[in-house]
Amino acid sequence: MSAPFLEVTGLTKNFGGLKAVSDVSFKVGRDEVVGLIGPNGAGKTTIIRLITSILKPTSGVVSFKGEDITGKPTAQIVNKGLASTFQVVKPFRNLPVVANVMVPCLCPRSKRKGEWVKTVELRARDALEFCGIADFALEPASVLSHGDLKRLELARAIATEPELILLDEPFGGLSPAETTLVAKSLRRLHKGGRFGRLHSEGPAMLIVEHKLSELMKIVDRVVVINFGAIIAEGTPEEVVANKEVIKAYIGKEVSRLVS
Amino acid sequence: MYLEVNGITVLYDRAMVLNDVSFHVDKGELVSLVGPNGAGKSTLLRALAGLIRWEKDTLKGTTLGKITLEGSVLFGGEEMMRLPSHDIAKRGLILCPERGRPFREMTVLENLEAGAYLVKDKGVVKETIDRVYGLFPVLDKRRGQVSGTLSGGERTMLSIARALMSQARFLLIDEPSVGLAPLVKEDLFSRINQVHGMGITILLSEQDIGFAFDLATRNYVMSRGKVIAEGRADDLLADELIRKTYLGL
Amino acid sequence: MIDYIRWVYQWFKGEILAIPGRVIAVVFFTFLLLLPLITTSPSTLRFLIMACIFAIFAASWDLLAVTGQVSLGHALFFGSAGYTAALINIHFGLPAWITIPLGGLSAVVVGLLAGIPALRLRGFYLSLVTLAYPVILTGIIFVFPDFFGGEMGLIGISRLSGSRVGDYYTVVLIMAFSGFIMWKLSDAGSKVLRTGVVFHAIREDEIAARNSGINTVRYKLMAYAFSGFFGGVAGGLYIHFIRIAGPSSLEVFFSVQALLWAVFGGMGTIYGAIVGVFILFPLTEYLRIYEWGEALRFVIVSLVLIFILLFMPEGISVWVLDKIEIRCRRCKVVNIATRRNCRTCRAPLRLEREK
Amino acid sequence: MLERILVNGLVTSGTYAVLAVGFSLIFGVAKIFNMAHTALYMITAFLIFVGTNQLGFPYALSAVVSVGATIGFGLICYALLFDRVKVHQTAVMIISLAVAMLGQEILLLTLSGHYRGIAPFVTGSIDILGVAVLYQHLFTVLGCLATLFGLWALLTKTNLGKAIRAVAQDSETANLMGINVSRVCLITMGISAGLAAVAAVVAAPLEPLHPGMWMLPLTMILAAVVLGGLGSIKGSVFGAIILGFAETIVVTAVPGGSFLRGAVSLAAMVLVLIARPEGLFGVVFEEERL
Repeated sequence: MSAPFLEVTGLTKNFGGLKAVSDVSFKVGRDEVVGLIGPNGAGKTTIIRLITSILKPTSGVVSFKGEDITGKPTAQIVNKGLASTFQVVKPFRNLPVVANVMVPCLCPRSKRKGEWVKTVELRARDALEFCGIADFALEPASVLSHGDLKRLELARAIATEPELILLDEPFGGLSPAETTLVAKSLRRLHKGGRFGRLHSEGPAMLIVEHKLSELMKIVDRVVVINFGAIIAEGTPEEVVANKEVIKAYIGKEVSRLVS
Repeated sequence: MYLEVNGITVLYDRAMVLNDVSFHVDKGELVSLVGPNGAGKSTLLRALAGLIRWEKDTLKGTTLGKITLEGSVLFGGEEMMRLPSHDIAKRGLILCPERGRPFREMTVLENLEAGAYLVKDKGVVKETIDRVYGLFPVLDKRRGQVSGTLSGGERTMLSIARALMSQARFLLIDEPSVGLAPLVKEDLFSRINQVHGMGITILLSEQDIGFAFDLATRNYVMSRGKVIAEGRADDLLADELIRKTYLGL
Repeated sequence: MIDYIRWVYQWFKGEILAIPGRVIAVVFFTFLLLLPLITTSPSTLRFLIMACIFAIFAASWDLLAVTGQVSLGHALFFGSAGYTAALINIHFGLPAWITIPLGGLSAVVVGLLAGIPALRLRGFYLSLVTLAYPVILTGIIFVFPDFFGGEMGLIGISRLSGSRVGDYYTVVLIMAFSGFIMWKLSDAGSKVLRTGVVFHAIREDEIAARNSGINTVRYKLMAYAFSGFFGGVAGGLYIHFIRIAGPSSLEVFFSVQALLWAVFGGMGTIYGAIVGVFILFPLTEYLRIYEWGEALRFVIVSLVLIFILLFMPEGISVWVLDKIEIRCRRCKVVNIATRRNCRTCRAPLRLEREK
Repeated sequence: MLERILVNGLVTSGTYAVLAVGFSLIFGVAKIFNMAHTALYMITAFLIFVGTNQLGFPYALSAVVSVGATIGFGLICYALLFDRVKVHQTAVMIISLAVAMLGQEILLLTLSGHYRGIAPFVTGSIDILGVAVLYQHLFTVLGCLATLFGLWALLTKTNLGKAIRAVAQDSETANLMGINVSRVCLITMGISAGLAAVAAVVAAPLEPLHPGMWMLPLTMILAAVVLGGLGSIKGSVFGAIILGFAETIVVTAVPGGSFLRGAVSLAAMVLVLIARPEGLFGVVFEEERL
């Protein structure tokens, strides 16, 4: 077996005295969809930010496609094919929605030589359509509802044509119907949807999510963390049955509910 | 009824964050507000403390976004929606924000003194500080430390202590247990219980239903900006609804 | 042939006449071009030439501001290019049409050098560091008075062109051309250039832009280079026009004026900067004609600034365009505010039940 | 030479420190970039000049009246102008700049652009460790020190001071403590204007008065504030001391230094900021850093 696709080894991050992430190691394979779950404040978002190097880790190594990417500039990492979304959406509020997606379409990885702005816009619209918000293409991003902004985040991530997407709460604040839709498009994307270079092979995914029921339907494997450290790892069935996980995730009392 | 909330609705631009929320809290109760991430718990508490209105006022006259705020909040028979947030605090309704939010460049003691801004009598301030230190001995040990360097649990305790300093009669505590280790959580909740025992009414927003249900006399379940269920812990636990909406399992 | 004329007419009607902002722009430039037919009084032409040069300067400031970098030392580009052009002109005797672009290029180099430290800084820290550059450059100029002419400046620079009217047309055309290019470079809705959308994205949220795979460092430096070039062109034109290159072009207040004009007109729009210059600069010059105006002009200008910005904090051009233009809610095409239905998609422009 | 550097350095940096602290205070609390801050300093200086030299009042009386008038002017500016467009930071910046220009022009119109001087408050000199120090210098340095000490006491010991610091650090949470944020902002503006005025009271006799005298100190205090880290009072003081001494050393020790004083101090600032982008005492929380 060649070098693993994404490998995180001994990732640690301290904020002042606070240990946000401590010695986390896991792997994601090229064809996998991995869930990263844990209670609020467990350090999930920090892990994603460390991988994409928006934050610099205190120690630890992140390697992607056999290459050490720890602490490399974020743009460079994205151009290697590792896109991510933000939990707290960060749209370009005063730009039209389609222009929001044109920005990643212009990044070196996804840019075509000598392409007209019009075709860039078409590709951006394609990504919007994939996420189901093409109707708002011309509106400024500030008028979108929270759920649509979440989908805009997703559209921006897939517009960079990634091989691995890190999704930070893609269903956060979505209604059940929207959640099902997004979950469906994520599955489609992974199976080799129809977007750009991803036509034949869909990207691998690492999904941070609270809505376990939806998440469990998509993922192959789940990593559970609490207090910045991994407490369990396995298939959805294994994890759901794990007493430790139940206790950490939903509190002590309710564990009797689930069992 | 001590606190009576009627039809609060909050919209950010077009996004509905709270949708016609109504509930009430009686004097001396400890009521919990549980629900998953993004259910609107924090927004509700911020609206009660007048922060949404403040945010709206600061953004007035700009293109930065429009906030709609409707509904009524009666606290001790007085309408709170029209009052600015500092006047709401004056009435004794105090919010402890999520993750404590201490004034991070000030020491613990200074934070407490800032909390006592409304109390003019020096003797009362001294007395309250002693009482608060009795309640949270950790803060006594850390009194000279800059609060930005406190741990998560200490920050939450500091924010509760700070609220007590202003002679709060009604505490709104927002997600005190976020990111805390089980032992710290356990400790924190016994403290909250003690605070409740001092005769202070508490409305607690919480994700960890285990703890919330243990503590509270009554519970409200929120989901997607609405209150969807109300009741005692056992009734709610027996209900299938909460498992579905809340746990998603 | 007739078809061709008809097509041009249709295009003109659809793309210019229908949009009030563009009508104003076209009328304004036609006026500038035809003005020498009405008057060739040297003083009028002089202050319009100055206004055009400052318009290029203010617009180049705005080009940098589009990326969210508020510079307080934009005179750096103006002055360094001015000195370079002057030195080349004096020592090598090259004519203005060579020295001005060379001055612009030197400003690009200076801009890139100035941009490198600026990449680590944001907000007011950045502004203050840029504030320091021209002051430091002034210091260097004073250290080598023999080479740079010291406080008196360099003299003996050749003229821009043979005549005042020639100068005027040169400057107006360069202003129109560079203003158009800068506008396109920074326009997020441009159909040809893609820098605008990236520049705007960087201003709105730099982290999100990086997370979209955009090398923000490159684009920021690019903004510095473009801004420096056009600021340098303005500086070159200026020294060839007034024929003296002195340290006054590096003064702090001169840098701040660029920001003042651009914010007054509407920040981040380019045309706003030009509007700002053409309102404020002629105002100060016009008041000079009167004896009371000479004394009171800065008082009046300050009061105008205060009152306009108090009621139109986003700038006068933004405010005016908001009043005379309306964007179709469906197809986002710009319409004149008096229309009821969109000119392309016929959708009603306003809600009927407006209170 | 050395003793002159020391004395002049202390005087300059003391004045800058008082000015920079006032600027830093209002920026930290109300997020107002007040370009008119040194114009307030200039206005006080001219009011004192009018009081002592033209109307013949004693220095102390005209100083007190001028300080009061300046504070009033600052409050009016805040309430009528800055507060209304607070959200648009660049608009506030330009408006305050226009206020400064307005002040300059009104002074030009009423008092003309000649250089003026105020007679020193105290004359004579004292021998300290073999160095003859003018009483006026001593007065300035001690006045600055006393002002800074007073401000420190106000900010750390009083209820109001704690409220000001609380608003500066987290205005939203300050609301929750019952602190009336808008009133605290107004009071802070008054304090800030008062600091500018006090700087003028202690330092005006040392400087030639001129309607353009606000520009150089403005540049220097902006540099000092940024050097120390925006919003940090302690940083502003240290920034002012560094830049004040840098300026004095250049002026006294380098031939033709008065042309270079701005350049050298600002170069120092640029170098520090390149090494430490958040300034000497600025706090950047890593979550917010790029």
